[in-house]
Amino acid sequence: MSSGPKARSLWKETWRRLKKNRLAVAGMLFLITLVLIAIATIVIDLVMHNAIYNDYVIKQNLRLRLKGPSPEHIFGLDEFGRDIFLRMIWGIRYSLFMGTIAIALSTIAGGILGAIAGYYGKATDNIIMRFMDVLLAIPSMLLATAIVAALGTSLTNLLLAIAISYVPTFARTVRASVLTIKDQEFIEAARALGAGDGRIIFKYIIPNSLAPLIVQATLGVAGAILSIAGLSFLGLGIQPPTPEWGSMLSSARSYIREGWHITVIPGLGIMLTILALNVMGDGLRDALDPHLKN
Amino acid sequence: MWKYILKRLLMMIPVLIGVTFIVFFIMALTPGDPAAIILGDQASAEALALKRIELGLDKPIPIRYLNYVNDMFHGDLGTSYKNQIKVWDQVWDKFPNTAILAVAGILVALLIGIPIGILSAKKQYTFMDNSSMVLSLIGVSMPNFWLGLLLSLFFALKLGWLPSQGMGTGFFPLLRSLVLPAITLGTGAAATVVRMTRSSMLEVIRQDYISTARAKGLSEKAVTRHHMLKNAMIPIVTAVGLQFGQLLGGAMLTETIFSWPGLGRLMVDSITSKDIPMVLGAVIFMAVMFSFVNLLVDIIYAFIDPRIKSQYDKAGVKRIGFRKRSIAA
Amino acid sequence: MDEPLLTVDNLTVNYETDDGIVQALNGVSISVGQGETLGLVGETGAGKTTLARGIMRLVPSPPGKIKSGSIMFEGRDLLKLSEAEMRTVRGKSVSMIFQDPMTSLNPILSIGEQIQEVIATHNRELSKEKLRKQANDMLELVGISADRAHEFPHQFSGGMKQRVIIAIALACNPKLLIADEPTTALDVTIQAQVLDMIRTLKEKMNTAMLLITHDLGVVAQNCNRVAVIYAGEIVEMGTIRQIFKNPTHPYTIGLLESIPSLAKKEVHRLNPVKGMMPDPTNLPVGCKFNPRCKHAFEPCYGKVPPLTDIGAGQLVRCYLAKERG
Amino acid sequence: NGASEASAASGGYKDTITFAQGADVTSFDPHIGKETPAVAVTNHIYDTLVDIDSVSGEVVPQIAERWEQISDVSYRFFIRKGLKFHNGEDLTADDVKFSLDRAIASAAVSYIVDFIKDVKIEDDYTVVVTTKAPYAPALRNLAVPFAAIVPKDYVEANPDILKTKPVGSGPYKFVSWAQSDSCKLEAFDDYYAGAPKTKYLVMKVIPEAAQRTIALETGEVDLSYDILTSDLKRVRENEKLTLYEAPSLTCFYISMNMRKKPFDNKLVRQAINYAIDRQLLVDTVNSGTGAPADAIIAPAVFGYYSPGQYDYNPEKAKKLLAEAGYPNGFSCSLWVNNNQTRVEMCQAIQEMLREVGITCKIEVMEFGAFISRSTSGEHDMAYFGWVTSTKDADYTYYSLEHSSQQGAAGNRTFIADPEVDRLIELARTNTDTDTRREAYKDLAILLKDIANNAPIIYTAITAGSSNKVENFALDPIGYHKLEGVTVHN
Amino acid sequence: MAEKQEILRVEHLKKYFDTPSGSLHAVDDLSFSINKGETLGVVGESGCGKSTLGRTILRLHEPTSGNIWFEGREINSCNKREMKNLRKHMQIIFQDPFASLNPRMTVGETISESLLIQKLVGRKDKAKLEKEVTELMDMVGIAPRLINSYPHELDGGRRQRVGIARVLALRPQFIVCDEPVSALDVSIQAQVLNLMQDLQEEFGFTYLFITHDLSVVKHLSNEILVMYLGKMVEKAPASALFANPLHPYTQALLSAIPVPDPDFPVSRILLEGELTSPIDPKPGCRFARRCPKATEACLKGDIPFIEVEPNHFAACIMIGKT
Ligand SMILES: Nc1ncnc2c1ncn2[C@@H]1O[C@H](COP(=O)(O)OP(=O)(O)OP(=O)(O)O)[C@@H](O)[C@H]1O
Ligand SMILES: Nc1ncnc2c1ncn2[C@@H]1O[C@H](COP(=O)(O)OP(=O)(O)OP(=O)(O)O)[C@@H](O)[C@H]1O
Ligand SMILES: [Mg+2]
Ligand SMILES: [Mg+2]
Repeated sequence: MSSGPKARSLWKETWRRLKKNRLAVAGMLFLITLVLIAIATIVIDLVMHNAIYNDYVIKQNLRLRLKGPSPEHIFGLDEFGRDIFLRMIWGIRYSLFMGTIAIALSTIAGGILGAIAGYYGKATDNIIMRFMDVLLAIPSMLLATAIVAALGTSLTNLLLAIAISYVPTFARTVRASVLTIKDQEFIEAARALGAGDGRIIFKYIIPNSLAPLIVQATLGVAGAILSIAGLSFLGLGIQPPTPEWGSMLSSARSYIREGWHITVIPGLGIMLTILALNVMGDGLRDALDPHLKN
Repeated sequence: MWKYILKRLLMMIPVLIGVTFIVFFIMALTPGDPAAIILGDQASAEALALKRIELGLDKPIPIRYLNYVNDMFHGDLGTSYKNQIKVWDQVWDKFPNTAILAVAGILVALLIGIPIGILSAKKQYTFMDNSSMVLSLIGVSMPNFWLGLLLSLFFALKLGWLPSQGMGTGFFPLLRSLVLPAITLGTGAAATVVRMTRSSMLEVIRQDYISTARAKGLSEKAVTRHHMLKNAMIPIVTAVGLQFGQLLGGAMLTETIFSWPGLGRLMVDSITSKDIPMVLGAVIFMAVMFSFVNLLVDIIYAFIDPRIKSQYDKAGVKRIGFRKRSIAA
Repeated sequence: MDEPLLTVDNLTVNYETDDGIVQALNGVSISVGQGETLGLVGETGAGKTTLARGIMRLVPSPPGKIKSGSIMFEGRDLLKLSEAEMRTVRGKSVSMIFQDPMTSLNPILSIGEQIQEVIATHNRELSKEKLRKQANDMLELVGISADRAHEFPHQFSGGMKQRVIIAIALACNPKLLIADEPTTALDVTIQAQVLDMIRTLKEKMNTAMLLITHDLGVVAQNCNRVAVIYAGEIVEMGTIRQIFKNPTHPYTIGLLESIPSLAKKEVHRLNPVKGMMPDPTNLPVGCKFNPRCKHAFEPCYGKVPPLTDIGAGQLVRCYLAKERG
Repeated sequence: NGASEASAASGGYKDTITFAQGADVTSFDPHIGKETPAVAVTNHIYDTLVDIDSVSGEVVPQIAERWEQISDVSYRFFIRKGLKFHNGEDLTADDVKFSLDRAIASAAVSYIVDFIKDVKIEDDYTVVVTTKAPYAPALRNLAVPFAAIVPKDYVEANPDILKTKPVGSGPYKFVSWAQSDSCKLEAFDDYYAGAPKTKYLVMKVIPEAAQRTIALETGEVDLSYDILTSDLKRVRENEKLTLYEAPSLTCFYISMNMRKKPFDNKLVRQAINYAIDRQLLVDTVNSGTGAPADAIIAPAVFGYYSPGQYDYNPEKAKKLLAEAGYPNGFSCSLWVNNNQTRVEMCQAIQEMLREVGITCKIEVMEFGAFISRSTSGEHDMAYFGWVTSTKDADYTYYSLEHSSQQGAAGNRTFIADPEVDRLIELARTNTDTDTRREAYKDLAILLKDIANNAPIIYTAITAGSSNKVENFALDPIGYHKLEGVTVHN
Repeated sequence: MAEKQEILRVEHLKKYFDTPSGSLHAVDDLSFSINKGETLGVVGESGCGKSTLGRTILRLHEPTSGNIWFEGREINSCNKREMKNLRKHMQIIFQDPFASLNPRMTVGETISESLLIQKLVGRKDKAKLEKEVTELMDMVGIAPRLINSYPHELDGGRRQRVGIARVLALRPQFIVCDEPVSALDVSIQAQVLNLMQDLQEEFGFTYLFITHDLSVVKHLSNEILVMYLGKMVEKAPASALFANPLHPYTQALLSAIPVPDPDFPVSRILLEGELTSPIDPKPGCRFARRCPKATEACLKGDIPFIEVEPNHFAACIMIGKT
């Protein structure tokens, strides 16, 4: 154990470990690139009043439909003659951000429920966790499908459905880590100092249960993107002409034999994103792990 | 042990009631009129009204729910709106098919996942480790339905090795028709199994009893097989239990792609046609299946881990529901 | 004394970690005679476990690496054996007990199986029946009823688990037993029971022992000779009386003055060594103890002082040893 | 399963025809299961009083050997003697009356037979059907499969039995059903027109359209209905396969809700009609199958008259919009149910409308919700498909354009135009063919001008088969008869 | 020693835990008191209820029954706010210096937590806070450069010093020390023990010093309380206890301690068996099953805790009989 004076915060230390994992770094760089591109497209849309979106991303050219890649259209054209490259670029925000937002929602909701259940225990725990058991007994994809089918297909409903279906997973993760943390001596020390429940939860328990939660959330985003794609397959995803990758892939599937580009591009897009999220999640798990045990 | 199992089985009842509650209300709040679905778009307003009364749709939703639960306890899951056949009969008919598919999917996941996971753990941080992780992750990263289509294009159409759809009758035809859907369904779970196997092997490798085993003079093979694997199995079993839920969800897509006559497809059909009794029936069956698998997981635990067995023996139900560890994706 | 059973010579072990190279052992030389008990004491991180694992060739690798040295056991250099040959040594000629009885037993195998396993590994010809009998005998020997052979580790208390571990270690009548802090995790009354039992058994079987501990009390009452290890080096070695009655290395002295003892008369204040163990990735030049030593003078910062015999075989690694001893 | 028994067949023909379709039979009860996938199977199990020849489109005898029109409102049917149901019972007048009464009472299908006032039995083999009013398409309606004749005693013993254990008098009898997977029929040896040539008929459900083509290509099925438009070329060019194509009786159209602004304005409705490039849709989204539509009934239907297509003219559309007071266009929604091809069609239309300044949002919904919400008039525009199952214009015009049919029954533009009503009623109650044709011609011209619906496309009906399949003929109605079909080994 | 003033009194304190297999008598009917500025050592084997006792006194566990007076105040009846105030005066130092520090807080943050929670320094007053923290660090002997270090960057001894500084910040009168040095190496252990002694002298702390190592308490404590399975078995001034242990368990305990002197006469009383489960214990002496001197009588009825010699109490009916 080093006892040097170098004051490294745990996060810095985690980052240092993560950096060593080339796979995770590659995944992270990929995701950062995606995010930057997505932000750029959002800015472009704001500045140009959706000009590109209207004139290229959703603009059809039926006569050129399904045309293969060419210098003007490097990824070719889709079944409506739209440029797949531009649609992919413009679609990042939906695929990546929707998954992220949905998971953020369920992380918050699940995190709070799990923390309360774990911290207060007894009846509170029982009520919350039995409810979670019920939700968990319904496979999440199924639950999401039922919710979207019930509420109708819209962006918000989709987000909500995915978020709800992931709540129990997060509630469990947080509860489990709260349970292990809450009996540790440093919590007792804080209580002995006279710290109240709020302070203990927010300053002691949450920061310490963050690590597994972050890992879980990273993997959750990957799961959410897949769920959204799955819902698209069932016709319950994001509605046209929005260039969301899952719906692009799903609507292109009838043309799977017309040209490789039409499914492979959105398919690869989803695959790489999820791969990146997964390797990053795994990397984070490895990087965060040692501290809690040391 | 038996007492424990019994208690767990009893615990399933409230969970199932909760499940019906949630699904019933979600479905009941769906816009769209079941009567119109049954009678089609050409029925007269009177006919629709009569049908609604016949279905009990004129009553307030809570009353309908109570009636439903009441019937459920009498073993009656109602009648499909769409084809007026007993839900129980239809679900019971499809249930084994989904069970077969799901079990096959899990087997695929285990067959791919465990060896790769072990290899990966024993060669931690090597090229081997990284590449096998990436390989297994590719499986989970592909949208299920896309993978299914690609598989059937390649193995059924191009190579003609396997049927592209349907469920064969007879042992070998069944096996042949099972291969592609099971792979489609299982690869997703495989990545999780790889991950769990790797991390739990790494955990076990660090343990003192592994050192003790080596100090006894056991060969590396014996150490791995006798001491590491069985201990590492515990979290893997958990992962598999939880994956089963994911798998049942994935079955909706896989079964549609491969025309597999299972609960998943029944679900999809019923959800889109707002066939509430069918949806409820299918969901209940899936939830029961899932709960049973989790119970099975807990029982398997007891066989692997004597500590847990004595816990069950002693305390009856202490931990109910599902496992502590949970995995996404 | 004739040829010692075990002679470790100049053993150097490094761990190559993210934070740098941990110099865990820096040329350690010790020897254990037939039937003798050598105590090895030192603070956390001094390299005690590494030495024990090194002898068994069980240093986890990566990150560990045996850099140099030799380990002569019954005339053979263990470091030169093949892995398969080494396996015939482990558990049979040399066996090892780990520190924590709670985690040293496989939780999912019955204790009977775990004892049988070691016997079976080294006596492949034995029938099942014989195996069981031998294992049960072993169990009885450590004071656990053979009826409980089918039970699992969690059904036993810490002291009993440690006894099971001892049974495993002694099952094949080893020549040398390496015990790495075998009682640290136990309560004093239990510790007394366990140590007592080890002593009786080892005397009965004429087994030599390397007893690793940080408790000088345990050493004083169980060993013939003592080696004090500090930062991967032996700083002092001698018979039990030499070390306790005539401690010479400043670190040994400090160690002895740190412990509150029932034997001592009312002492109001303890007199510990100042400071702490140096960072193992960045050891001081010269005598490793120099930052904490009140007698340190110029040469101490130059070359590592040699182990010098200050008489009657008491070895001390200190430039001032002669004058002080 | 079916395919494996093939080798047992004699004379170089397989004993089983396996065909694939996208959805399962909803109910084997002909008075309930009226969706095309259901009828495609039950059609072989049940017969109707009369039939419509799939080639000539004429009404031909089936259970009724012959018939006579006694008055404006009554028909006498002479039932073939010696007809048997699959369970061995004789088919008599009793069964006919029972079946028609049952159909009338069935909420699902009554609309097709509720023109009937009563059915009287004259003797064992003669019935008289009296209509409420003179009703020209009466015979055609009786030929629709949902007017099937079922065995009275069998059904009376258990009213639900037909749902799962159907018994009829058709060429094939029911063997087994694996729900949402497949169903199997066996040739009925006592069929009046002679037993079908192939012993077994197996229907396989393959929901994913692309997979249906694959199954056809791999030989897993002999025949596949509704080939995905993007696969048509592939099937056509595959030398082992045959593609069948025929104009269907289906028209797809956009209904504009005349109760809502701005669709209450005729100019807007016409503008929308001008804005749509129908030919392009046919050529691209539909891969060149089908034809641009100029009316809401297909050319094969009795009473069809072409009023001339709205040509594609975005400039004109813009001008009309400006004239109507929407120079900058407007926003609205376009509803469609969750069917891939329909959604694609709407997406293309959405884009065409965008070009003339109309921003329309596509809302995809599940069929039940789609129907019930559009029935209550919540939609702006909605994309529908309609099959004129009777091949008679009345079936469509009455339901879609008559003011009495607003909402519930199919009039989802909420048109209430006295002249339209008059023409529909005239043609409906008059049995003179020429008068009827004339009325429908006027109606077509009038409706084109009102432009409450924008007809988009007449789809083609398609099927693919392996080259070994012989004697298969498409029926424009969408469900095909397979009793004459054989499959080479 | 100056006039003795009682600071803490415990009467008939019981703490039972509900467990799946029954009621666990962790602390069973303990009564004692501690004088200001003195140290009461509590020794006993693992699981005998030492920590539970310490925690129950601080109301980190709610007692099952019994009373605790702190400076004449009955603390069981205190409400939340009063309790928070009291915590300024009663503190605890834990055994595991790693587990007892929040791994996500730096040394500085951990120490300032005490000051902030008890509002001894305002949240805004950054300068004062920093000054106080550095002073405290200095007092317990942690170099100021470590102020931004995280626990995992410190070694055990320093971690424990942080734990002490956190408590010292409040200048409490009474501190429960729950095996504060048992996780440390001998030389570090001695350093920390010296520190604790110095602080006691400087600030007049009262310690309840929990340990399983008799030699540690010997030179620290004024009085020693020996526990066995939740019960008090012996209590005496330190010197009296070592000179003349009365209870057979104490005698065995003393004899089992390995003395770092090869010439020390070893006269070991080896006990059979081990501590049994404290769940629903049977009446009578809980040590009887391991006791070399036990008779039938030991298993009947309650064993009184009697004053055998002045200030020397023991719970054994066999005293003087053999
Ligand atoms: N697997 C490892 N990886 C990296 N460094 C290690 C490893 N094992 C031990 N070390 C380091 O090697 C040095 C010696 O460790 P070792 O375990 O031999 O000490 P020890 O004397 O047994 O200590 P303890 O009394 O705590 O058991 C320490 O600095 C330790 O941090
Ligand atoms: N929160 C709790 N719930 C249930 N039982 C508990 C709890 N805390 C402690 N116990 C039990 O109470 C008994 C006394 O425990 P305690 O921790 O006080 O012992 P101890 O003397 O401090 O032991 P050690 O020396 O191991 O720290 C033990 O049997 C323990 O298992
Ligand atoms: Mg060690
Ligand atoms: Mg304790």
